[in-house]
Amino acid sequence: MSEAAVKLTKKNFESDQDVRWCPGCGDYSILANLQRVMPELGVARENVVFVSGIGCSSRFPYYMNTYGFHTIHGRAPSFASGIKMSRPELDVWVVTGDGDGLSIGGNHLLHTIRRNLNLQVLLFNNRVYGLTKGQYSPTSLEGMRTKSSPEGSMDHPVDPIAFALGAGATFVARTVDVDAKHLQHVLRRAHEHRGTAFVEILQNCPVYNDGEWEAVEDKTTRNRFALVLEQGEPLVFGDKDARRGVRIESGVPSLVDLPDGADPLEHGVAVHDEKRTAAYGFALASIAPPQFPTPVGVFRAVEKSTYEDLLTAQVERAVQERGPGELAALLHSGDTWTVAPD
Amino acid sequence: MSEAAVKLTKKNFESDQDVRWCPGCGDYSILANLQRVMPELGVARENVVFVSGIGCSSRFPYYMNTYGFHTIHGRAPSFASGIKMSRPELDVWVVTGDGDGLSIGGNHLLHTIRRNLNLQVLLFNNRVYGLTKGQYSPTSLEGMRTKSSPEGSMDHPVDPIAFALGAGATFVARTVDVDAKHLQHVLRRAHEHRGTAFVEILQNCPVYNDGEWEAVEDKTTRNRFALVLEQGEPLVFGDKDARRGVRIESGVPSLVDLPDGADPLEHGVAVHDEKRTAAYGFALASIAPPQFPTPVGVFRAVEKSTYEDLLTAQVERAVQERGPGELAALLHSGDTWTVAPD
Amino acid sequence: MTPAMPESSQPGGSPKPVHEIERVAIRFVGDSGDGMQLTGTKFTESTALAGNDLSTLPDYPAEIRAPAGTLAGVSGFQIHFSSVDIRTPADKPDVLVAFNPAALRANIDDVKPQGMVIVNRDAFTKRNLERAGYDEDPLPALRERFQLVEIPIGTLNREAVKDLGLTQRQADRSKNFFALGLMYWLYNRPTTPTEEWIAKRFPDPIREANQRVLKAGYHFGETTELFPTSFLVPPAKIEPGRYRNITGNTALAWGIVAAGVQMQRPVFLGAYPITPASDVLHELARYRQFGVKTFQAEDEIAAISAAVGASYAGLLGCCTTSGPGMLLKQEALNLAVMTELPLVVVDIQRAGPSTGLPTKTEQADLLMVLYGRSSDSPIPIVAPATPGDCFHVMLEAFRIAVKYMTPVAVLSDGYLANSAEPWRIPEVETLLRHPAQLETDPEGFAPYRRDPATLARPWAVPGTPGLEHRIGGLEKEDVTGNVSYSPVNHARMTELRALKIAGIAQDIPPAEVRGPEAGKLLVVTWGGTHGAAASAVDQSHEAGFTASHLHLRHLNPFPANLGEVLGRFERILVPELNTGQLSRLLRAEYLVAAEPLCKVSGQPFKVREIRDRIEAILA
Amino acid sequence: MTPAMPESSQPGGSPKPVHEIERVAIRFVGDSGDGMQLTGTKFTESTALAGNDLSTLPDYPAEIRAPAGTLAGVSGFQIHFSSVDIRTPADKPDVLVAFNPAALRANIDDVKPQGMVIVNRDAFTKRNLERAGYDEDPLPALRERFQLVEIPIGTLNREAVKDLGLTQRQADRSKNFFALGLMYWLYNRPTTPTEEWIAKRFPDPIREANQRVLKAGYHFGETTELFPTSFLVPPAKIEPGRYRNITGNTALAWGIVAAGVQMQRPVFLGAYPITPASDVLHELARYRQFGVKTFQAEDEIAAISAAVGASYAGLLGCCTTSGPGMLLKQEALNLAVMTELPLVVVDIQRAGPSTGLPTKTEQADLLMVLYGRSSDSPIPIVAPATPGDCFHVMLEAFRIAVKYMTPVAVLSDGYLANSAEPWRIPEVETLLRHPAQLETDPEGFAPYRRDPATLARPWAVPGTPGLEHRIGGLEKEDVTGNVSYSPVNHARMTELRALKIAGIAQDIPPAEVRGPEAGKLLVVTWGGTHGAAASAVDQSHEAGFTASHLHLRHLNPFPANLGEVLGRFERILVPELNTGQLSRLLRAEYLVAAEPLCKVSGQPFKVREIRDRIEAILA
Ligand SMILES: Cc1ncc(C[n+]2csc(CCOP(=O)(O)OP(=O)(O)O)c2C)c(N)n1
Ligand SMILES: Cc1ncc(C[n+]2csc(CCOP(=O)(O)OP(=O)(O)O)c2C)c(N)n1
Ligand code: SF4
Ligand code: SF4
Ligand SMILES: [Mg+2]
Ligand SMILES: [Mg+2]
Repeated sequence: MSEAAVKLTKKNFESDQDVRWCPGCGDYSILANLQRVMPELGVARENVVFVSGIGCSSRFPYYMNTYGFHTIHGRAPSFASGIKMSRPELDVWVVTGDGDGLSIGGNHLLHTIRRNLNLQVLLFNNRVYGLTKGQYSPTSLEGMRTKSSPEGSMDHPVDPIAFALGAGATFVARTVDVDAKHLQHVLRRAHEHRGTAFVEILQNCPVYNDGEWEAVEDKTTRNRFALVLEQGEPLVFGDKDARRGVRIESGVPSLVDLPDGADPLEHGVAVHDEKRTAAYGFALASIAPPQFPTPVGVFRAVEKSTYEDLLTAQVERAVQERGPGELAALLHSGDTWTVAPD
Repeated sequence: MSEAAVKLTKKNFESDQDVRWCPGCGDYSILANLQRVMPELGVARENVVFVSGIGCSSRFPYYMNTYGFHTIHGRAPSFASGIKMSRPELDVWVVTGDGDGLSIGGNHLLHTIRRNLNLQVLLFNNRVYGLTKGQYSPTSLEGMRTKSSPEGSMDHPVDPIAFALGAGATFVARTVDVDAKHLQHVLRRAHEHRGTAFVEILQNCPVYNDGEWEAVEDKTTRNRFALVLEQGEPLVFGDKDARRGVRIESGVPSLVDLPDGADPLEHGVAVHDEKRTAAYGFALASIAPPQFPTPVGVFRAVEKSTYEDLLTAQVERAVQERGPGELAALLHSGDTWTVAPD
Repeated sequence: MTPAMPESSQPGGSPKPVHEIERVAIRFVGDSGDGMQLTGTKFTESTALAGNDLSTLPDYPAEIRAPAGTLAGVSGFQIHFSSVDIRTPADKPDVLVAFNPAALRANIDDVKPQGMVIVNRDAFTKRNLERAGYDEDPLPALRERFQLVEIPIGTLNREAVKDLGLTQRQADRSKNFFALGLMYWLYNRPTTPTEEWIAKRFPDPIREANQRVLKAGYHFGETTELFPTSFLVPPAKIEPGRYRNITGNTALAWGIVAAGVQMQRPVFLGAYPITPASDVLHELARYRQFGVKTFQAEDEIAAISAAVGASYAGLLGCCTTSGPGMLLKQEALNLAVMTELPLVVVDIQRAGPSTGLPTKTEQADLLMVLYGRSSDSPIPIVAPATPGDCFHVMLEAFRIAVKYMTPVAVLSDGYLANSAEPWRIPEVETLLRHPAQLETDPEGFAPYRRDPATLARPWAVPGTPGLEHRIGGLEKEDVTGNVSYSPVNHARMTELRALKIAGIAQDIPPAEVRGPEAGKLLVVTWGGTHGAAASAVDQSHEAGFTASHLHLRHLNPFPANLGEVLGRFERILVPELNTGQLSRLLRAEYLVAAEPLCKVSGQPFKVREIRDRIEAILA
Repeated sequence: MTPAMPESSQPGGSPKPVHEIERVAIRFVGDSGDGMQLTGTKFTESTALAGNDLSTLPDYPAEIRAPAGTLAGVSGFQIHFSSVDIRTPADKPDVLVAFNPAALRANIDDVKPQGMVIVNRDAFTKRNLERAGYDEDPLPALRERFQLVEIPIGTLNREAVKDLGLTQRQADRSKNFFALGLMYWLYNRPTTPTEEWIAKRFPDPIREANQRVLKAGYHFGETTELFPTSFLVPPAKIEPGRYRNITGNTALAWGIVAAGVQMQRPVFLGAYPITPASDVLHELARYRQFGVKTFQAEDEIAAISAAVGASYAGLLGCCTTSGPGMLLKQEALNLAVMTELPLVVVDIQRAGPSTGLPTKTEQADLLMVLYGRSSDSPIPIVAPATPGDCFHVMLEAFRIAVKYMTPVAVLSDGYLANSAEPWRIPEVETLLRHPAQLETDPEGFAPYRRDPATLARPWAVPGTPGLEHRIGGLEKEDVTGNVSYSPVNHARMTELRALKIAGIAQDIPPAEVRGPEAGKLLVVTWGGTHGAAASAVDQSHEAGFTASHLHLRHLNPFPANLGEVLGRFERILVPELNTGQLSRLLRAEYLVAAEPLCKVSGQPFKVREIRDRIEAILA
């Protein structure tokens, strides 16, 4: 019997498996917050599917008391696409890492995003390969020294937000592992969105890349280093007494100090609009440390038809126009002839 | 003996193989123009390598009298990367199609572009799979009816320019198969660029997708439908007596009619700058039919270190700091002990 | 109904004598743009309606449209039809219809000595001869070796349509119908079906042109002195029933549709275009009314991953590809082995290695499909024997996949894919109907609790209350399916995976021998080699050399009695289009000295090639 | 120099009696965080310096750091050392040093009956017992089965460092050095090398803490009543020379560096991290001064594609990966077969199928590497026998690759990769030196004109004037290398590709038998199974059961005399860590009844397991 009617709690979404991340790993917080959000989403537990690739982050499905599929490295979006096309009523979540999703799996992510299947993609970005013990990843900063780059990485990193926008994403957001409230808010928004909701979650790996996101994770510095995007609100950040705003002119962002009590709009500060063009989203994506704060929140949220809706519609239209398929009719279609018994 | 000294001509770059594209295929014009440009580039024929994947377009290397490697589907950028990292002095060109480069090969293109290897990527976009006889491709317009999409394609297409910008490309351009002058100009520019030069070439496939680019291919309509990007020039297009300009505000493009003799700048028409942010490039990319003309030319050209330079520098630094590698020393490094003969 | 025969309502009604013959093979050859495939297909349809047994083989160039008149652009279509049972498109055509010098040059050496060669005289211009690489006109020399018939087809065609106001290019396009009409007359085939088809297919004035030219060709045969007699191949004695022509790829696609219907589960096809498998995707994309979902993925990896996702979600997941795509699927296939999900993966083999010869056939992916995954990863393999058999093999593959919760591989090939044969349409009621069972009962549910008979685990799909569970590619604990690194458990699970597949041997028909049950020589075949080998065995027998024939439809596991059967023969010959793959399996499994007869030229076996070896062995 | 021995300059100088023994195996086990790998490695170094023969085996958990105290987090390191020749890390340890209850529980069943079990008494708290899944304290029951030694290591450690001002967590981290010191005393090993290493490696006060604790452990052994005697394993009689300890992965990486030096061509490694192969990438990335270029690609496909590109450009292209990555490389590998480019691809096998057991060993990729490409695509395969042999096998692989212009596969495995042995450092002058030959002469050049002796085509790289040419994955015309769809040419090229690889059999050492040249039983091995099998054969022989042993380093082609050698034995036993892959090859190739002895539990063979089978067969 479905539990949909029963009021669920976080506990209902905890599986019986021991959680096996390193002590202090940011994944714990993401897991706990997602388990907290799930009951609010109004989806019956049996209709939820978590799909992941390979990586520390990809262990996620084991810990959710829903359906879960821990697949192979980089291909989770494709498995998830198959599930969603097959059974559009299921609530499908993809959990991936910066290596899984953007290194080996970049192409599937690209195509899933452009097809706009209605599913959520959570990319845990710790800027390192955790599971294979600490090589640099496509999001690692240039020059990062790791076992595989003892003289410093030579790759110019890929920005997950810019990548998603370049792929034509209809929903793009960023949030932070340990910022429970913001994380939950973004997860809810992602779930509400019809289409592929791409969420980059900044995640700390205390073992191989500790402190990568410290500035926005630490409660005492967060205000100064995180630019919280809110629909219709100006791009303002900073402590109460040292607010600063972001201007965007011809796609080029710049900072402006806001005197106490000043109206940001009068200082030319841009107002956030999730429905603006991808080019605006791109300008937002270029706002990044060290010069700028790190924007968090929903960069873009627009509507577009989903792949599975179009597919279902084609099936329905075919049935309507041609009637439900009849095997005997198919086999006898076109030219046939009879050989009579002698 | 190197021919570098000798003055080469188009003929020198024609191989002895029969060209085997369908009559009227846009690939012929691209080939001829590239053969025409090659002698001007001042590269000895033996130092030029053409690398391709699989597709009609990927037959290209067979027809160039240089080194050529017709590899496997979608992976040409990776083979080319290996060649360029190994032998930075070679002049490496990748030829790919919209299927080869953006369907199966999207990930390699993404990572090659972000690594910024100094090579040219020519993506022949005919918005269809030619070699496999006419299925829709990732750039095909939604709703396109093909053998594999008899009820219309359900994919939202990917825009090669937006994709390349999202990948962090340092050089992005678009040109047209039959516009010899423009094509040659863009090829020259691509070759000049240090870093990955990504060029989308709009190419007609008369057999499976005839007329896809007719508006910008046809000399009589080109003025009206192509927006030619020129550094420092306003975004103006149209016939002499019906000029129009493009404004870009907050990343949103709009059209403005220009009265005869009007100064575009006074009408708020944007001025093209290849060195502006990727966000500006993105706004340009969103200028597309049916509402807008098709921009052609160099969208973006900025400088960034190339992968092979960084790699070569690491090798040189290592030799400098540690001396050239000595095998015996390596084998004897660390703890060793001697077992004496009895 | 007996098949339609030329009646007096047909144009003319031949006044010339009619010669009855048992069988004939005709090959149409021309430029890719000359419509050879269409001509062949239409002739095939008429021949099928005439009640002959038949077999066809198209031969495409690898280029879409190579430059006109070159050897690279030659396209061909061969049809073999007969009043007796036949199984191959024939080793050598009796008749060659060549539209230009290049086509002649590429094909003339295949024609039977003293066979008929019909050429379009108009195409033998100096320019065309050069393009084909002829230094001089080859026709004079051919007159001695063949019955050469030179017809100005181009001129006659233009003549026929001259008042229709067509451009010259449009006009020239109908000239293949001239040849078709002529062949209809020569072999006493009805023209009506083709006329009707033209009427439906083309708008005026093209329709009018094609129909006129078709008749012109027919009348030309009747009238000209060039042909003293026409020929009649009487209907074959074939099993009664309703028939149609079918290619392997169409049969394969229909088999997938049928599996969905018979198992009462929707079908999901994940595919990425590749020669020669793309047509299955094209065909299936037309059957949305059956609930069939087709997905053209960004590559083969995404295609199979989506199909595995579909299977996980309770649909009948399926993939179609060819060798270079197949190897990309192995990682996801391995996941399906580990998670024990039903899935059917079809490899329509082509000649290789690497890109190889994409439009040519080969049977060289057997070992790759059997062994190409990391670690020990057993899956069942089934292979169709004939184009029509592709339909039934797909039903069998899905039956095994769902009953045993396992991925299954199907090995077709380029030859089966494109060649056609008359196919007795099965009564839907006679097809296996076995609705797939999804698990719904949470009571005592465990994801890897097995059915003791089949060793299958339950198919528990998302959306089912109470069955929430997690699976994946890490080794699973027996019964619970939890992640387990236990050495004992890994050994046990490896064994269970092997036992499950091995057990299928009990659930498939035993190997059956055609011919003596024991003796000097057994010919063992698999896949599309069936036809040539069967004919070779029969013909050898008639010539006094008796061998037996055993065809394997199941390649993993082998039928339970196979070892015993092989043991009854002194020698075992395995004709295969590779360097000896099945032979190696038989040798390893049964320690019998199976000898391969290898052919690796991108072409199917000729009957003669197998026959020669049989007779050499038995001589 | 004879190896350093405990001298009076060492802490103390043992007043207790010293017992001479031939061999001993010790296993250190604890939490991933407890430093077991470090402890094992340091003990190994000292043992090597002491002149023993040795063999080690680390055992990592799959999790990076599972929750402390759980079974999932147990990490272990076993070292076997001896005064005689040994080849395996030993079936069962004589001594277990367990840092917590979970480690004890996971390992206790492996310990020899009446073996020594040393536990950290402090860790046996109620909470830890629960975490390990113990209902009650297991120690009392163990006292009967083992020599149980309970030491409050935690307390003694804290005591030793208490005045250094460390946090408790910092202090606790040194406790592994206590155990190490104790074992140094117990086996009379020198502590100096470790002390020196500590001095170099750690800053104060950690340095001070570690050194103190090391000594504390040593003194504890000397002083406590718990150990009545210490033991001495005298130096082994091993071949004279300079030695070092080496793991398979390090040897493999160095073999790649050496190939570059000896062939005078720069090396290019394309790799994507994967357990257990990543360490080779890490190691090679440190040798830029050798001109070695390492490229961490976005996936395995890009990694091999770049490596093929490098080979095409004239470098020594190489790839290192494991099973799930290997299968992704097959398409590009197939291209290298078709384009006949030199390339070495290393598969460091792990247990599967699918993600499987990533940190466990297996030998189950042999058939995948041999057959996993579409169509007939032969490549040579070489496999190292021991950690040190990985070095030499890489030189051999590159030799074949460049001499024959072919990709070559190397099959290592997780066991060889991580285990260590003393390795006699080869004199560089004795290593094969064969500068690679690039083609430079345009005179008569054709890309597929072959060397008549090797059938290799020329290595003609971009940048060479006059050799401009085009190659690719479509079938190539013999000699010219132009695209060719000719049936005859395809057959010929398929044959040439096969002949070229088969011909290598003449260029490798013949198979050699250890033991009688003919007889009742031949044990055939490949890869890392060598050691256990060799020991088993020797031990069986001592016990009166005489079998012979044949180890295959070349798996394709096989040595030319292999069939003849196999024919001299009545029975053939093939121990392998899979379900019988080499056996299948031998059976198919030579029609001999090779019997597999299969083990698929993610662990290497124990000598006992092979010995039992040998003796059962010979009994
Ligand atoms: C085909 C294949 N290649 C490589 C691997 C090894 N591998 C597992 S996870 C991983 C990277 C994980 O990085 P990321 O996605 O960032 O996850 P994290 O561990 O950091 O959460 C790699 C390279 C694999 N499992 N499969
Ligand atoms: C692994 C693999 N999958 C599929 C194919 C079949 N294939 C060859 S080319 C091609 C698409 C080519 O399209 P595009 O890149 O747009 O090139 P075009 O022919 O249009 O120039 C496909 C699917 C292949 N050769 N290899
Ligand atoms: S390695 Fe890093 S990402 Fe992985 S579990 Fe540990 S802390 Fe988390
Ligand atoms: S199919 Fe299209 S793209 Fe390919 S060669 Fe023909 S016209 Fe050109
Ligand atoms: Mg990561
Ligand atoms: Mg295309």
